[in-house]
Amino acid sequence: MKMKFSKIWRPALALLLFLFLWEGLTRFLEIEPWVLPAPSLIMKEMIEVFPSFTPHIISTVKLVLIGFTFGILAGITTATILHVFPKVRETIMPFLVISQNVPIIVLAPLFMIWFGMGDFPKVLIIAMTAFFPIAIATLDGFGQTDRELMHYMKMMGATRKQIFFKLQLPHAIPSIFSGIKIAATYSVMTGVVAEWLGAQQGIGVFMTLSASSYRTPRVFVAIVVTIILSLAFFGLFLALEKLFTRWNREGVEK
Amino acid sequence: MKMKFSKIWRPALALLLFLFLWEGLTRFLEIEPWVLPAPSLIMKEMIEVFPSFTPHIISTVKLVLIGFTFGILAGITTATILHVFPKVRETIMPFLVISQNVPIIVLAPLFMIWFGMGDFPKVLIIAMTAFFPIAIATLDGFGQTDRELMHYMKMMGATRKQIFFKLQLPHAIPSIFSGIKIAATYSVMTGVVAEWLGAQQGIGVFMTLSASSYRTPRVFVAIVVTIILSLAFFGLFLALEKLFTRWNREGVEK
Amino acid sequence: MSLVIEELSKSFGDRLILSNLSFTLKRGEFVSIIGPSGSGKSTLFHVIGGLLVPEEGHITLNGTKITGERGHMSYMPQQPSLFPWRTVLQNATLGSELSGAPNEELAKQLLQKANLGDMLKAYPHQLSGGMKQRVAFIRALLSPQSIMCLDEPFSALDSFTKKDMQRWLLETWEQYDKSILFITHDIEEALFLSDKIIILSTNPATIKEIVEVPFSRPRSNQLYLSEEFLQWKKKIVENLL
Amino acid sequence: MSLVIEELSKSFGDRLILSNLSFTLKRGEFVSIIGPSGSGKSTLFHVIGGLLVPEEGHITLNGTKITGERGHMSYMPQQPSLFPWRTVLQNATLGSELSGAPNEELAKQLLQKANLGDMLKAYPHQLSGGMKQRVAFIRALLSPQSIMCLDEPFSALDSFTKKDMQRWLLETWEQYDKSILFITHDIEEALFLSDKIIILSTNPATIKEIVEVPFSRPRSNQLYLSEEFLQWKKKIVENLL
Amino acid sequence: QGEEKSKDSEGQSNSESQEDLKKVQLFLDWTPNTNHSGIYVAKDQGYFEEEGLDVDIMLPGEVRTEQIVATGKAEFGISFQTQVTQARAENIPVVSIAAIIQQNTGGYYTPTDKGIKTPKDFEGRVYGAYGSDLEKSMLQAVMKKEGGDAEKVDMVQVGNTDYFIATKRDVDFVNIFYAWTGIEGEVRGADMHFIKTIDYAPELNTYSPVIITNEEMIEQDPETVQAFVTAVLKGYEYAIENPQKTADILIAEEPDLNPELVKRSQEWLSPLYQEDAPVWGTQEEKRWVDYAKFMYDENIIDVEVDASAAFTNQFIENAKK
Ligand SMILES: Nc1ncnc2c1ncn2[C@@H]1O[C@H](COP(=O)(O)OP(=O)(O)OP(=O)(O)O)[C@@H](O)[C@H]1O
Ligand SMILES: Nc1ncnc2c1ncn2[C@@H]1O[C@H](COP(=O)(O)OP(=O)(O)OP(=O)(O)O)[C@@H](O)[C@H]1O
Ligand SMILES: [Mg+2]
Ligand SMILES: [Mg+2]
Repeated sequence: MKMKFSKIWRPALALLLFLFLWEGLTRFLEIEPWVLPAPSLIMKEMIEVFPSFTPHIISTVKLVLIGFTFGILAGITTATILHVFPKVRETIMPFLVISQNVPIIVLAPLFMIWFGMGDFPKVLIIAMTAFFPIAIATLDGFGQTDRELMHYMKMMGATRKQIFFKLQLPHAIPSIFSGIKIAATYSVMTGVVAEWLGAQQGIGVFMTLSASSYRTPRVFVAIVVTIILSLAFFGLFLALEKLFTRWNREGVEK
Repeated sequence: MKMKFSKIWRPALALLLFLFLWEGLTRFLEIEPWVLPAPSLIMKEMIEVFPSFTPHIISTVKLVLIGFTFGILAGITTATILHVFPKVRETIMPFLVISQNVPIIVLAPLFMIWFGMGDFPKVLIIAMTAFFPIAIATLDGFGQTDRELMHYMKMMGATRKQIFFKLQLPHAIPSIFSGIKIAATYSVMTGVVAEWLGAQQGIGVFMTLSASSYRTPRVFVAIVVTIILSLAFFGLFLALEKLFTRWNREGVEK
Repeated sequence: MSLVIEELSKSFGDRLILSNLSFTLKRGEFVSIIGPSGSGKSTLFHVIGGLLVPEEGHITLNGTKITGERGHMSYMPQQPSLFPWRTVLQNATLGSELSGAPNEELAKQLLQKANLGDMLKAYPHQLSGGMKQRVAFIRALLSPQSIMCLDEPFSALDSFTKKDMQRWLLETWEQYDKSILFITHDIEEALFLSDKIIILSTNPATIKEIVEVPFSRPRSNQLYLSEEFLQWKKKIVENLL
Repeated sequence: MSLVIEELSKSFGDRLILSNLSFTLKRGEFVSIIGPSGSGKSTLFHVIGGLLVPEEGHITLNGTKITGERGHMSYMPQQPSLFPWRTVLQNATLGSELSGAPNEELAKQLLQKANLGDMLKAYPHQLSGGMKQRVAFIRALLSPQSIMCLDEPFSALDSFTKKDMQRWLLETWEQYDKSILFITHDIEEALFLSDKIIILSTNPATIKEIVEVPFSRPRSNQLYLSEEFLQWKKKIVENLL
Repeated sequence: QGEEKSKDSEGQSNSESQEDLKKVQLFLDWTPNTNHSGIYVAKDQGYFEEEGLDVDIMLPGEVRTEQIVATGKAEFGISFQTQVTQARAENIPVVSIAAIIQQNTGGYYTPTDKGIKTPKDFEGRVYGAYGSDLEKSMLQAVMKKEGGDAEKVDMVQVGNTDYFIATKRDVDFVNIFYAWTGIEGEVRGADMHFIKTIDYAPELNTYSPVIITNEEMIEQDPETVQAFVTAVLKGYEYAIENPQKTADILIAEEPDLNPELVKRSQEWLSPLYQEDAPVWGTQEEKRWVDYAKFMYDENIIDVEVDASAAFTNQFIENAKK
């Protein structure tokens, strides 16, 4: 516990300082709240709207959780397939890159035309954006397996499956987490953006509504919540990473 | 050269097949061009608009090149600083995650107020989105340095600088490229999106104009060009990666 | 159960490493391979194990060609090659795991015997060089294949631990009726353990001589001091030059 | 130039590894350390080299305390620890590079001598085990520090290559006036090379005995066959038990 | 086809859905605002239900409402005469079935201290465009009256940003609808100057916004269209009569909107819904023809659009019967 605290106080202090500066600046320069609201104002607004905001948050979180889960699964699965079948990799790789380059905003109408108005197209978009960094990082992780360990496995007649599950997968874990952390950072924001493409509820809806009625403090409430969720998400996977690579830290460090 | 060809024909064939199917489907189902234009139509449109489109492309490419270069530099530099000063890492890390979670669309007006309408805010946005995957992947790469090699360096009294430049940096190269490849994939699209927030020229401008006059084939021309640029970008860094990790493939593979 | 190597050749790029090697490992035989550093001993193992495909020649196991096939032997590589995310115990059982029948109890016993009883849950980076080698050795012992290829298994061990391991290897060999190919730099070790010693030349590696070791089994430590032993040792040293 | 180790103790977690070790390495002295596998020899090097900080005791170099300080010795680790992205030549010069004075010409010469002349541009994964060890050895030789800590430098070499390297080490040692700490499992090697042999016990490692080797220098290969040599060897073996 | 639609929208239906009600979707053009009041009233007052409809109101986000409606993914949408004309020029079969506001309340908006008084002053200034081919032609049309030249205006795309913020710095003027953004300026007490488009270019007096559906709906399912228009017509008539209550309804339906803005905007807009038209929603063919011609002449569209097919008054007329 004590260690935990020692890890927390530094960013907490920095955050406080940052908020303090921000508050001071907005007051000192008399910046209008609709240009940049002061943190205190955002806080006040947050408390005020919280009850009506909660269902929006829950809706977005649900969307993101589902989408991200699929994204992780799809990312790792794709990387696995591409790794196991190099010919498929050569064939598919350009399509993967392509899939990441059709701007969501452009895809949106097509998605809606193809998949209708439900949660599906949104989940798909979240999964699609999450999937790519995970797939690339995982693929790179698979490619960097220790040569000597690989030789051992091959000499012992390990099947491809064994090589994969006993060597390449565990070896790629840090890389996989690297990809997941990158993707996790974006996932909440992607969820919010995805909601712009036709939703009835969610942080994104709340944000557009607030923006179009020029309630800047509320827009910032939405941003703050997005950020908090993202941090929580990032933290979750950081913790999972620590758990999965514990062997690396066991024993006395030199 | 022959090897090169053997690598290319597979995705090329797949692409052809894909285009063929697409063409066939649009014709067979009589899909209206404003829902999904046939490749042949896109091609025709492309040839037609090319002269007037070229300056837009050049403008975007310039933007992306500059922004991405800064993104790489910032990413690696940040990762280096965070790696060398673990306390700074703890303090700053949440801010990095935060920085990736303020939706561009929300930042845009603020950026415009702060930095005006020139290229700077766009370059900044491209750099900002590119920087994060690179920083995270690089940081993870630095963290995975081989233990034995590290012991050797320390025993020999290597300075932190030497350890960094002779061991950690080269060791992290595959991870750095992993991050760069992820970022490269997004960079062109980010550039296009960034142009929506204030530009006079660029693929993004062309795309919105076409979309707002329901010229779907032109929108697709813009998408296709975005994709080609992204692929070129991705390919560039793939080639650079191969170059930088050549040692890994020298000699006879087992 | 006999392994026949016929006219094996292998190059890396332009460099011919193994040139026209032929020999036989009979069932239950213990054959050592000695030769200069860099001559191609480990490469020979890689070819036999199917990791590398020879340009010429065949490998036959019990009359079946297995050139380029993998998994027919249990293998201890020259570098311990332990998996860093597995504990000592998990590493020891890996070889048998691959064949589907890990025996954790037996692994624990063997590790205990090798003075690694305290370290069952330790990770490789917490071990000394010799300890790693012993884990890799036990991993090979526990693999069920009846032919064992050991690449300098005891090079990092002090003389007493080494003696223990040797004794133990002989026990296992006799008890489970295994055939052993054994790379070593230690001529005395080769003489003490094997039925046959294959002496390789270098650049490229050819078979200089195959020495049949005449000592009867079981062999006692007294053997080391006998005149005959020293004579044989001298003979081999001369052969190596 | 004398290195004094005083009452050194070091544990990993609850396990006491080194207990109260004291000895001296005088200027120009060649001291070997032998002891069972896993006793703590490499750990001792890590403490002397400053990688680990001892719980008790000091290390003094020429009267200055250097406990926990790094960079005072040239070091050859037990695993070759070559950098995979550096060629053989680049690996060999790494140690001297760190001190700012890489001498590529000298490196090439030494590599040539070690039969690695063809491999200057090869990468570590293209080397045999013994070749890697030789590169690591040359890397240590080329490092400019006047004290060398060598952790089983010749364990992966055949007897002839090993002899070459030993001869060569002695030459360098004499020529450049270095002091050497040398871990080995080979008692004959220790006797042949050193002025003093430190025998360690295990669990935890204490100094069992420090044997002064009486043979005059230069020593010839004949020494191995002398009665006196065998006598000393026996004595040490008994001591180790 | 309508049956399929109702399946798609399951799970996001409103609580009041009943078995015998026909589910339809309405796509807005933007976030809910006072332009949409009549629809929210119709929903709140049960006019839709009376007509046997259950209407889902969808926010469009970045999706083009016209395309969604044209493909039948949504039955109805809010659009603009300009958009409908342009869409039809690209063979997108949408039809305007009612005009929400008779006039174009749009215009150019600039901070007073920028010193822009009339369209002539646009020259040498920076225009923050929302991103459409039309904008240059519109500028030209507005500036022409005083002999200005739109070529001398710097166009920068600013997209969907907060116009007040945009005009704080490099952008000198933007295009807005007064009913919402203009009122917001009043609420804020921002010192802004508004140049109404139709004061300078009457040919730009388009119906904005309008309610659209697609040709297939009109052909296959005119009953539903009729039911929808009938309900909406009642809604807007209520809104014209009761601005206060209407504002309250909209605020209750979309609590995230700024109530003060809604109230004042409703106050301002209510008289404009119908103006001098015989019935709310009526559209004149001449205005469609003129505008299509304007666009064609300006090379914004490549084909001459049959203006009479772009709109219909039949449902408004039937509703009054
Ligand atoms: N990082 C570590 N964490 C925990 N225990 C360690 C660590 N490093 C070494 N040890 C333990 O310290 C003891 C001594 O190890 P050391 O490597 O010094 O042995 P050694 O004498 O060099 O043996 P060998 O001859 O086999 O190389 C061993 O029991 C080992 O398990
Ligand atoms: N992957 C490779 N690519 C190119 N050359 C290689 C490769 N692997 C080994 N060699 C070369 O093959 C030769 C034989 O190597 P090998 O490892 O078989 O030697 P060895 O007899 O086991 O030596 P040692 O006793 O030192 O382990 C060496 O010259 C080495 O440089
Ligand atoms: Mg070898
Ligand atoms: Mg050791």
